[in-house]
Amino acid sequence: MYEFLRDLDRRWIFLMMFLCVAVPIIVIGLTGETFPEEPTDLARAVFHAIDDMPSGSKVLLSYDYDPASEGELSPMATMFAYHCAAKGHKMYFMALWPVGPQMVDDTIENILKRDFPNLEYGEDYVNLGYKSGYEGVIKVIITDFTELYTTDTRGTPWSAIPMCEDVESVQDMDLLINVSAGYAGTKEWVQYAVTPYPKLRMVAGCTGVQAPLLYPYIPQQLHGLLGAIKGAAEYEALVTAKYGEQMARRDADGNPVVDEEGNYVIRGKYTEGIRRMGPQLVAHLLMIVLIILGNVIYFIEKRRERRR
Amino acid sequence: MSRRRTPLLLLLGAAALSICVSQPAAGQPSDAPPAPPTDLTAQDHPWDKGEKIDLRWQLSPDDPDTIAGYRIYRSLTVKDAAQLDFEDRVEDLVDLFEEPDLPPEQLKAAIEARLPDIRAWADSAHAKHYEYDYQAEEAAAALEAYLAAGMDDRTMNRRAGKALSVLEEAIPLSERQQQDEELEAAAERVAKTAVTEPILRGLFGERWKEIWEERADEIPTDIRAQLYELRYDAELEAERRAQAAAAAKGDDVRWKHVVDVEPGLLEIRAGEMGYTLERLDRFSKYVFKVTAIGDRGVESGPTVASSRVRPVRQVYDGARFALMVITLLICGSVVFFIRVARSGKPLNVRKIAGLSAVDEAVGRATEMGRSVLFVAGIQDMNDIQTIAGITVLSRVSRLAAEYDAKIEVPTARSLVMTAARETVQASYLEAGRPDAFNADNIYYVTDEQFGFVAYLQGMMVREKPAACFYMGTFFAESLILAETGNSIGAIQIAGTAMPAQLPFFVAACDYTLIGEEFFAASAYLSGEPDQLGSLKGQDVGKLIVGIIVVIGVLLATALSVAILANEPVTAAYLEAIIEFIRKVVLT
Amino acid sequence: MKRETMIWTIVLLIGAVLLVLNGALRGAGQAYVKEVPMRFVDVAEPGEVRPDWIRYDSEAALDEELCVQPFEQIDPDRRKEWTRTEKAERGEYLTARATRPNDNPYRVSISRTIGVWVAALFTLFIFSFLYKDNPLYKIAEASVVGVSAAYWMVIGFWDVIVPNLFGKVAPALVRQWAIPGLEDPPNYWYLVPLILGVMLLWRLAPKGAWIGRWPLAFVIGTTAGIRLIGFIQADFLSQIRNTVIPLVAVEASTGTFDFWASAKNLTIVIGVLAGLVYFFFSIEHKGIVGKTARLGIWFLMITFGAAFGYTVMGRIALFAIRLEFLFDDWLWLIDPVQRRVPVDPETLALLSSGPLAALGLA
Amino acid sequence: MKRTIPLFITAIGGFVLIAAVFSGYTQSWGEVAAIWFDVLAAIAFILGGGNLMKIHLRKISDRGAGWAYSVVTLIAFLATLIIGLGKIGVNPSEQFPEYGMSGSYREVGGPFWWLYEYAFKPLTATMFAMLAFYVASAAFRAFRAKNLEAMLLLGTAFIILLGRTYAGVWLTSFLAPDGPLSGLRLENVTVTIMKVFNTAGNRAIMIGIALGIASTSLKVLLGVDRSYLGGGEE
Repeated sequence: MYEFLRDLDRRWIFLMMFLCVAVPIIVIGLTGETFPEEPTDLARAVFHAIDDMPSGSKVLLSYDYDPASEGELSPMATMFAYHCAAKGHKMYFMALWPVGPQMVDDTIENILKRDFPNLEYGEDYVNLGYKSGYEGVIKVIITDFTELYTTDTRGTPWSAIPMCEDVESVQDMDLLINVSAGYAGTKEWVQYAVTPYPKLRMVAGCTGVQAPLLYPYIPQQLHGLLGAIKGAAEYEALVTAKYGEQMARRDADGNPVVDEEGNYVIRGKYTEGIRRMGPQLVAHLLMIVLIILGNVIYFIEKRRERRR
Repeated sequence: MSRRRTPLLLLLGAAALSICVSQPAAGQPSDAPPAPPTDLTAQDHPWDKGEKIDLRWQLSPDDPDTIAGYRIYRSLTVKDAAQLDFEDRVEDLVDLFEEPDLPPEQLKAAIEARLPDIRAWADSAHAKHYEYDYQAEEAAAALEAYLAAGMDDRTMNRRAGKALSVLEEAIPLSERQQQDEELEAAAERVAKTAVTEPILRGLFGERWKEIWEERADEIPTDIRAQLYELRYDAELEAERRAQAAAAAKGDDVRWKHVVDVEPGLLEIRAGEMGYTLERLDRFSKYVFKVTAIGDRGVESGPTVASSRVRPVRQVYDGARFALMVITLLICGSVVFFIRVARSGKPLNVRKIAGLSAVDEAVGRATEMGRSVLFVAGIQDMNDIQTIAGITVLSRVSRLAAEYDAKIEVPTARSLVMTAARETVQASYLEAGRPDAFNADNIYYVTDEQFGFVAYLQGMMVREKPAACFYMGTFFAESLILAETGNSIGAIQIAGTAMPAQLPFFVAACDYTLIGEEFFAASAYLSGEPDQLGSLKGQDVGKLIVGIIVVIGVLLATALSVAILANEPVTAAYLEAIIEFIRKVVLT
Repeated sequence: MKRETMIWTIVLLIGAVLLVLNGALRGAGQAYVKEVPMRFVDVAEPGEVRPDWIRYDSEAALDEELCVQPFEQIDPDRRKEWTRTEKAERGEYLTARATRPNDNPYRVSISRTIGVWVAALFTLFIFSFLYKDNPLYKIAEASVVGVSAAYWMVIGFWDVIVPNLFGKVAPALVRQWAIPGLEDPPNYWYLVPLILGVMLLWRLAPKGAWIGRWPLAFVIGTTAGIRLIGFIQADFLSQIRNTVIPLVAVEASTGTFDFWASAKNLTIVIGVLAGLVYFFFSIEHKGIVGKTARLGIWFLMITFGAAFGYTVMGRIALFAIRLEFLFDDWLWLIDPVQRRVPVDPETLALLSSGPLAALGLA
Repeated sequence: MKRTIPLFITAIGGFVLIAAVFSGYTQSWGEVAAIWFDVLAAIAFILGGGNLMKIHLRKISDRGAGWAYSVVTLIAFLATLIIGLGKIGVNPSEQFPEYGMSGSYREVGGPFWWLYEYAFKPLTATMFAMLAFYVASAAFRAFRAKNLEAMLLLGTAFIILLGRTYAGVWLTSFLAPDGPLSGLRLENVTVTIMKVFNTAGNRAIMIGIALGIASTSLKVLLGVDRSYLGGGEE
């Protein structure tokens, strides 16, 4: 056994990794069963930042990512939009990345138009689109939106958008939500918006690679942070717990579907993060086992050498 | 003594004057408007890019009893008379061009009358700054050509008309015109929806909105005709209404709220405060007013600056003075130590483990008869890490040339390939073996990060290089390279300044040059004394960091202690100093 | 070796047969599109010099007299038409087939179906390298190198050369050809990169290849200049600024001493300074300097460990998405976002009976 | 001559751009230089692409090992290049329907988009996904507690990996969330590591890098390090 492990062909590790990810995906895909999520304080902070505001609050959602990071970030983007819509906040979408508006459009199309047909464009949500300049954009709109955003993506002039009438700058927002995959993103928002104007509140979702760089800002400048898919899953768990009835699948008569235990069966697009946590959890455990195993072998090896 | 006034000195001076002003007693919140601030002055900010104006005013006598802060307004930018006149003339001319049966003589006279104006404006600073000088010039040229052609050329007429309308669009709107236009658009939108909804609702019921927005082609032709008529009327009506609204708003100065500010303790003691407005337009004159806001949000009457001020652009940007001093300090110390080194004084530098392994790695590749792989990152030559990687390549390839080992350099950028070829060729020349240089071993693969890695991965497994160097900017591919290299048993030496990728190199490679060590590598490998001198210079930079951090931390700590000891005045002074360090020295 | 080859051939054959069965019987791997007619009308008024195109079936068209008549009757010079295809799901296709069978805008897209299969096979080819290097991986590798090199060249041409070189030097030409909306005046400064570019290409000529060093020198010089000042301003100064923190922290809400925050601040300041000492080149790591440098490297190692742990999460998610593509888009094994709901009756009948259920393809 | 002029160009280009930062008139020069660089890099594609074709054509004509794969590369390369440069199968843009070439070269549904969506994207994304495997094998092989430094790296990674799953939360759930030892709960330990140690470490690295870049740039501008300029007479 020891010899086998010591000279372990790394292809066995590859196989284990494959199984640890593939099996949970298939099992979860076929059965719809997922692991329970115990939300951490950071995810709770995000949830409460949005949920505790009175409905009708103004929320700026900046989607600063591209299709390459969609896997990690689109569950968060979906949930942010859903949560704000369900809560009745006014949503101002924008993007610092050139392809960001597509991500915004996807969210509007898949979430707001399909599940909130009553929301009116221009009154409940607006897509301000992309402006080039990275953090330069933030520096400008923090004092004056119209200096850059004279119109929305449809070309409607700023003052002709009902929900923009009493908005002059980012400072008029009750909350900033940022979904970010790198530069420019959460770090720039913190540096150029929240740091100089500490009254602003901000929560963010980011990729795993980025998360370490953002921790220094919690909680003074950044009130909550969703790190990678785990953060998305925790947040999904919190939102579905509260809005389960609206988010459930519908049967032929339009009633929410309930499983045997009486819990709502949530629609697939709202559990993406939770579903993906299955493979994630198993794979993490595998990593931990591998690290332990590697060290056990190392110590046995060392002891044998010493005996010799 | 320079003209630059530092806020710190000012604050200290102001505070010293007012040190004996006693603290007034706290008052009751009230709904009555507070007393207004007074004596507002506005001055162009010295040494800036022409976008800042300094305001100063005397605080309201009610401060600090019932004052929450001050609200600053500025006037909207308005065009001056000359600009407006020019704009009108262009507009008139455009209209004349669109007039179908205008007698040619009349058009000719109009053109001749306005041509000098257009020429003059094309040369103005305003036109150059707002980039309509080109359009003005084009329009003038087209008009001249039209006149010269005797005004009966149809194409020339069209071209001149088009050039004029392009010019008309290019002249920027002033903020006031913008506001009027927005007003008009808003009124139009409201009017249109008011017309559309009842008709469509009658036709499609609750689905009207969906059809209106997404399936407009389903609306029958006769309804389209009807809507067209009604909306045409609505548009006219809207324009009338918007004009009326704009006229109603049209007092002499239209104000724009800029920002609310709160005075600090020192400013309250001094009884006056200042604020610098940024990002103003250097072609507009501004008026400013400041009001005081009471506890309950009630605004006082204003104090208005007596004159119109225009921000002026200066050659030197004073905001970057501290940056210049620090840059000069760092560069100066590097240059100084390079000179010291050249003068022949011995310089001691510590050893870096990874670098002594370079020799060994290339030597091993030679013994095994295998190649040396060198990857200079995946970024282009506009990344300083790539340049650092190329300088390391020159040392490694020189070793390879001396040992007669084959060195292979696949690159992800065409320019890097070019630079690497020059470098390796030079190394072979230096080593005295120019004939052994083979340019085909340095080749471009693809710009795509993962395409490049896919190639490298396959190549490494097939050719099994004995030594792999990864020196440059790396992203996610770092671990793919390092793990593949490990699986073929190569000696791997990596160097990068990408903090996120360092752990993977540290874990999977034999030696890793971390951050600054990577930049030092070429100096070490060259062994030339003047190169080593630059390392000493870098150390001076680190000393500067240490000194600033220690002073800053001590001051910040003193501030905390002052707050804990309940010494608000000391704390306010300390805070001003720390703000100065943070906002002026360290930006 | 022979036996291994045979086993692999058999395994691959069985897999291929299952795939074909899955595709043929269930339609797995099919991609659907929605066809959207794009109809444009030129609504320029007689006096207007430039044409003014709008969508015939848009909100704006309702304000135009021209659009009151049916599209086919408009003057052919003033209308243009083509069809755009949008991504759609099988569920939408089936629903539309049931509800509006005569004008179903959804259909199976053959090119995209082939695309899904190509993408799936390429995915498998790349993963096959994990077992060992093989011809399938080599095919994928050769394809990715070819496609991606050309892809970036095309982007370089249309996004850089056309707007930033041709568009600046000869805007009139570009306006007539590729970017009709271009309104910028010619900017002859952009001849400089063109000249440098020609110098760079000079190395293809038989003589005077050294002239190619000039543009290289220019690139390296400007890069060095921009980065020197840029990094001092952005990284150097801002990181020092962030480190100016009090060692005695005050809790903002109560105004009292905060022990834990103070300890954290102290650790950060010590960590930064010790880390810098590690990077000191002038002094050997001995004695007190050596100890401080050692402390510095400990901080660096903790930093690396943290970055490693966090990065792992993202990598696993990426792999999970590739597998979801294979299982969901290609094989139709799982349907977590209900794309193929409602299931059509034929497939249902096929699934509940017959050998497919036994094979576990349901 | 052959080396002096390039050195001169380097120094002038660099120092002018440094000085430009300090005047309001010239602060945009850096951006212009960046665009010029992009243009130059795009022109350089001719060199890179030409070299790519040369290598593979030679491999094919020599019938070198794996020449068939060179055929695949060449076909993929030329097909993508021709389709993309010619905007083949692309509709006009919506603003200018009368201009055939006005559409976006990567229009959704067009052949170039197809190549991107079904060849470029899956191939590169799968390469990216292979990292999941390499991360696992690196964890097994390289994370050994050889010395204190390695133990710190390994221990931190271990804590973070655990702390980011349900397992970690569960392991230390016996510590009361608001008790005196709540700071030792794994999720809180994770946060402390990130906020304190990780911040300090990253800062030291970033300051060092900035200094390294400044000094390297200066050496290049002063001509102390000129290896990139190649050989030949002075």
